[in-house]
Amino acid sequence: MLRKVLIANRGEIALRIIRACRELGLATVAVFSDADRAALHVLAADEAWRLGPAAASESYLRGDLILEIARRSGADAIHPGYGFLSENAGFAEACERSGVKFIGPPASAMRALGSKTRARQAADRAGMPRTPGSVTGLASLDEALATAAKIGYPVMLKAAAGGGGKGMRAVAQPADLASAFAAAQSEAERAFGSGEVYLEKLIERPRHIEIQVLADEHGHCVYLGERECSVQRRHQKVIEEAPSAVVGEDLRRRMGEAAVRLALAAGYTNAGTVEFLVDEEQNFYFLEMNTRLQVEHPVTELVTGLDLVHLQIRIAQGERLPFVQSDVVLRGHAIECRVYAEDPDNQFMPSPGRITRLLQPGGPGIREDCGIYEGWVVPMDYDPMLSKLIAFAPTRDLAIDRMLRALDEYVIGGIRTNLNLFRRILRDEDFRDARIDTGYLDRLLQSADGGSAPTAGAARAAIAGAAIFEALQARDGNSAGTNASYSSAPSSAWKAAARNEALHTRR
Amino acid sequence: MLRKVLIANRGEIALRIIRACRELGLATVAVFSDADRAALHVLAADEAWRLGPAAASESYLRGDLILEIARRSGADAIHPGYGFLSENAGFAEACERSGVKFIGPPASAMRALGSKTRARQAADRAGMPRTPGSVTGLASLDEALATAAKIGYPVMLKAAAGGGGKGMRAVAQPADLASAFAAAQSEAERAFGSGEVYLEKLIERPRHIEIQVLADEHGHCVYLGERECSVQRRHQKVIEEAPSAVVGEDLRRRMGEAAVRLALAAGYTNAGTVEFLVDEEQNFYFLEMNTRLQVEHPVTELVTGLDLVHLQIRIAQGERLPFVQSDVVLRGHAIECRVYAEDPDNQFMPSPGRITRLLQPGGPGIREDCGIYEGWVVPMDYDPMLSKLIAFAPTRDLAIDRMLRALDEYVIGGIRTNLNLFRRILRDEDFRDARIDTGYLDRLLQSADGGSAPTAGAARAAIAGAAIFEALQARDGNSAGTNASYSSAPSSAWKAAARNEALHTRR
Amino acid sequence: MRLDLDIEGQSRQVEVVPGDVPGRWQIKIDGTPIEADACLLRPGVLSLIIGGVAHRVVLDADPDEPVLHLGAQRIAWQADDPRSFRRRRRHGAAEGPVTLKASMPGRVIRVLVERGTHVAAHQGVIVIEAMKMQNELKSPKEGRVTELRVAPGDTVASGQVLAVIH
Amino acid sequence: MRLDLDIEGQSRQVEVVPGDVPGRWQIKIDGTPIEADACLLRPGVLSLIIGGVAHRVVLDADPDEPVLHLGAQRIAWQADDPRSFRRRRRHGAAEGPVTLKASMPGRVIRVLVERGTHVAAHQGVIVIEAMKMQNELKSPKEGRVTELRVAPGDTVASGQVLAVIH
Repeated sequence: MLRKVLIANRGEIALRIIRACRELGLATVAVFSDADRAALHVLAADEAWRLGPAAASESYLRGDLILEIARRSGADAIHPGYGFLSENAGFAEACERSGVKFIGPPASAMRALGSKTRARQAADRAGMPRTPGSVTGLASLDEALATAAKIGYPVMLKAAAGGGGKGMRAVAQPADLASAFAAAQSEAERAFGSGEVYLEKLIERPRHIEIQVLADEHGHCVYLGERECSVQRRHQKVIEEAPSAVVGEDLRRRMGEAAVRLALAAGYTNAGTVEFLVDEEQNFYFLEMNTRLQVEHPVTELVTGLDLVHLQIRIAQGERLPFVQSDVVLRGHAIECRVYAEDPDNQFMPSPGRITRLLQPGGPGIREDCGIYEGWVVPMDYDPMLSKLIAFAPTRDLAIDRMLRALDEYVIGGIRTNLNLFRRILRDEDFRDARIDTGYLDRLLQSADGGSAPTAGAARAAIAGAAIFEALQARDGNSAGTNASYSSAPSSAWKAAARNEALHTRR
Repeated sequence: MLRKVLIANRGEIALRIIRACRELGLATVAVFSDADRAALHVLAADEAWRLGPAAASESYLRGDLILEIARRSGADAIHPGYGFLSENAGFAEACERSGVKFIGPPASAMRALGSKTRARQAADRAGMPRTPGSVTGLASLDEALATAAKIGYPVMLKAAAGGGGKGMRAVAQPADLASAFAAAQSEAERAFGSGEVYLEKLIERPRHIEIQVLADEHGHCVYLGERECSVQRRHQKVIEEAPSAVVGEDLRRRMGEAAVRLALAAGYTNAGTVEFLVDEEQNFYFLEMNTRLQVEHPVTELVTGLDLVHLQIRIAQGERLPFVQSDVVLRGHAIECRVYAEDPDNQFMPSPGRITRLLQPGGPGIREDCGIYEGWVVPMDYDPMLSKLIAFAPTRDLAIDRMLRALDEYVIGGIRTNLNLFRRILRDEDFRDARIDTGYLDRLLQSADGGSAPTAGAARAAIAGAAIFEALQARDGNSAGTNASYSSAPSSAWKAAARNEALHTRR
Repeated sequence: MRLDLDIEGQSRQVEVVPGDVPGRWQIKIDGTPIEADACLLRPGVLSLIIGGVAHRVVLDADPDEPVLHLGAQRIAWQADDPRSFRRRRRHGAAEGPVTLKASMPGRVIRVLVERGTHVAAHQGVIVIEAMKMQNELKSPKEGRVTELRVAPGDTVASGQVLAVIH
Repeated sequence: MRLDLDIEGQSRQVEVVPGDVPGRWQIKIDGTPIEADACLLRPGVLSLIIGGVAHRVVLDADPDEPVLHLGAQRIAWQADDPRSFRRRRRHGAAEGPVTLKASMPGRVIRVLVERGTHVAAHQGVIVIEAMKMQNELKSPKEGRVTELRVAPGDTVASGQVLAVIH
């Protein structure tokens, strides 16, 4: 049995894991960089230890420091969350060496599935369909040309160590292959320190659908249904759903059983996700396996009624899965919106800074996993995800309308966010009819944005509101509350004050 | 199809209904008393109309004013919520007369089940078990003595129009009956304007278990499982659960089918709840039927995956139930804590006033239905419920531990609440083992309260925290944030300010 | 900075000095030194780390009763703690004039006596109501009502003096 | 009280007078009178009822861009709206000196030119990074870099002038 868990992560996922540990009676140790001293995961944990400066390379990626803190705090397990060290086999090994349980798969399984070319070989061994193409790095342009000729154009060049679209090139004809090959190699080299590139058939208008698997350390593995993740911008997921509107019982079973075969073949344990591309004829092709908890795991929790982090911990404690495949029943529909600090009106530029106003949604069917609060300064040093807003309802249509209701309740002030982008997507006819593929969102963003001009009534209310705020300000000063404890718009004097405060906050 | 719904209620249930309407695309009209101008249901609705002064008798109980507002705003339906006018057959009739759909059962069914003696007669017609005793008001003491002799002591005297324990007397022996009879009659007369009292066998250590039913206007009725409501203080529910730890498949089916028979026999439609007493031998006895949505409906929603308010509205629109009995499947366990503004350290005195600090729980499996916010002044004019905190998890034990986690995250400052009472109950061995009956909580409160003294570390942290707050205050003044925009502890100057502000808030 | 803190009825000598690093504090409690890492997240909400242990210290802005919320604990500090006041009232001074105070915020719905009325110990004097709950305030001792400071309909704060009995 | 409000680029004459009842306001917008019932729930959050219609008006305290949130709408007011500023920058004055401004808050990771360097139009000048996203700022015109106001490692605010090109 574990007693004390160190959470080697930050933000919403650190808080979510701390909550799960507390519910299971486990003590928690938070770690933080200088940019996160005021973060909620530090406030929520039983213990909190400083890692180092803001830069991830000097804090959340410093496995050595994290293991030292585990030793000093007496933690007997480490949960890596997602990102950072979560898929670092070397760190998993270092944990085992220092007698700290790594809550995740064994390093061997991470290695076997970590590189995309190796994973494709594993897929072949597990008899799982994958896109036609090479299963090893391309040694030369000639090999690339030969392979492409064999499988036929258009083809896709991908970095074996890749992710997030880096080192990826679509190639329509032989003439373009040479330059694309060189570009992909150098980009991969720069991004991942490995220039290994492979080639696969390009699937037209694919859906991105992934299967959640869970394996205990006694050889039992189940799948918990699929997640529909086709709404992406530049290969980054923006909206996820469970179940997928296009996956029926039979396809789910076939994809699920293939995912389980792959996991068992690789000696996989704990939670993992097998990503597939699904074409318009509902053929599915293995894409890669993520050997960690996914950002979007909550949608699976809501439709299965399970708690994946509880199960991760119990599996890490050596317990057997408390259920079998036939016990896994999907009910209702869940949608997750990834709320980012970015400016859709300005090429999605990142928008870190102080959250000066925060009105959060709630009520029936709404779950929010986040680590933000009014007054929190969103650091510029990490990825821009502010919150995961999740809606559950009996049907997909109701889940969409419930999410729209929650988005209308949501106000985030002081920084820019993509909240309005979700309103646009959730009202789009193609999305509502589930006509989506990985190119859907980029196409939507090309098209003109329809109605978002304020109505006459709204404009009048805005003018009246602004006037009343000014009048209250003139009458009562700040005590009237036109600004909070954080300095406020609109007079330039206030602005100066705000800037000062903003400086103070960054030690 | 309905277009615009007026919500004839306040607080969390008004907000919850507004959210449901918005999700279904219906416009909403809020009504408010002078004590509720700053309430969240006013902020959330599409329209908001003033009813009158704070007193319920001059605002939320003024059916005439409410119907006038419905007319002026063009609302075509009224949702009464719970309490106030929700079980007032006269109001339901007035709605029908003015062509406004009352979202609830027909007045005839409310009348047939409204009085407890009538309801007992209806139970007999529906062949449903009830406690032995009279089914009409007692004409005289002699009749009372005769009935008591027939069913045997101990017996219970109850007001036919009763509720909340008023006009109720337990009688152990004939000698005590005369005085108890007189007392019950006069108390009932004062409380409900009707001195009608009846007599039934007293059930020892009963559980309070109720069945949720849902009936459409086409003769279809289903039951949605039970709620365990035995944790009560002075006949007021404090904690509710679904399912009940002691109800198995068979008992659930028998209670559910009895409840459905009663509803159909009474021509009942929309959502309703049939309350039972269950004795230690698992015999169940009809208690009464609540002809409205219950406060505790969320626990049923979480284990069935349904939305009761959505279904109420769809039924009111004349739709058929979208499922049959066999589709209703219970999954997991849900617990609700009723957070009250009351002081457990001072005989549960009400504690209205300004909420000066508010840190609310969240995350996986936590739902909160409430209408409070930091700065809200809880009015002294209505019942003291602040919030319904609800936890869902795969098992009862996990739901309890999840609720304890959420309670630890919860801070309500400025007023006293019963949050710590829940910590005590949820840690109590009898509760965890589900050894509860309607007398459980009163017994627990008799016993001495165990460990809640701060640890040495906590005491040290409190001293350090207080000192640092003082130091920040001295260094930076209020900008250091030792007080919010609402005036703050601890100097007497601040107190004066706070009092002034408190006065200002009550126009 | 030196302070006398009265926490949960105990009096403490506390010395608090800002450390060289922002957010660090050197604190002496009755002479015992500790180092605290403090961060004010938002008004009244302090994240405190002492020797690796994390605490959430919330300053309650309740004007009538300064308290800190620390985890599940609700810790009264400074002098004026209503609970101690209630204690005093329980073993209340039966000699000399005594005051009748509101036990909760509410509205006066009935005054059962008049100025000058002679009341017995535990006789009802005033009824106040809040949140549907009525509370009859009884005279703590036998005596004469020399002052009546409220009338039906008045709004009263918790602890407010409503009457004086000699 | 009389105001000139610049809302979403439109200028409005507004007159606002407190009504006799607390919370009521008489407002004239370009001469047209309306009556508003306003209640400040907490700092920056205003409940507004105009003719029975309820509005939630949230004052954003963003110092760089005063805005109101009204339902899903994000309504800029007062003069300094960065979007209009960006519009200006797009059809940027190609004549005379131009400034290179940060398009987002972030940290300078590379400076690709030196003071005095002659740059072509659209030539990269400075690279800033925030939240894992790098952004190369290009010269809006051909010319000479006469000022470089930042160095690698510097933290910059959105809209801050980083360089001047003549």
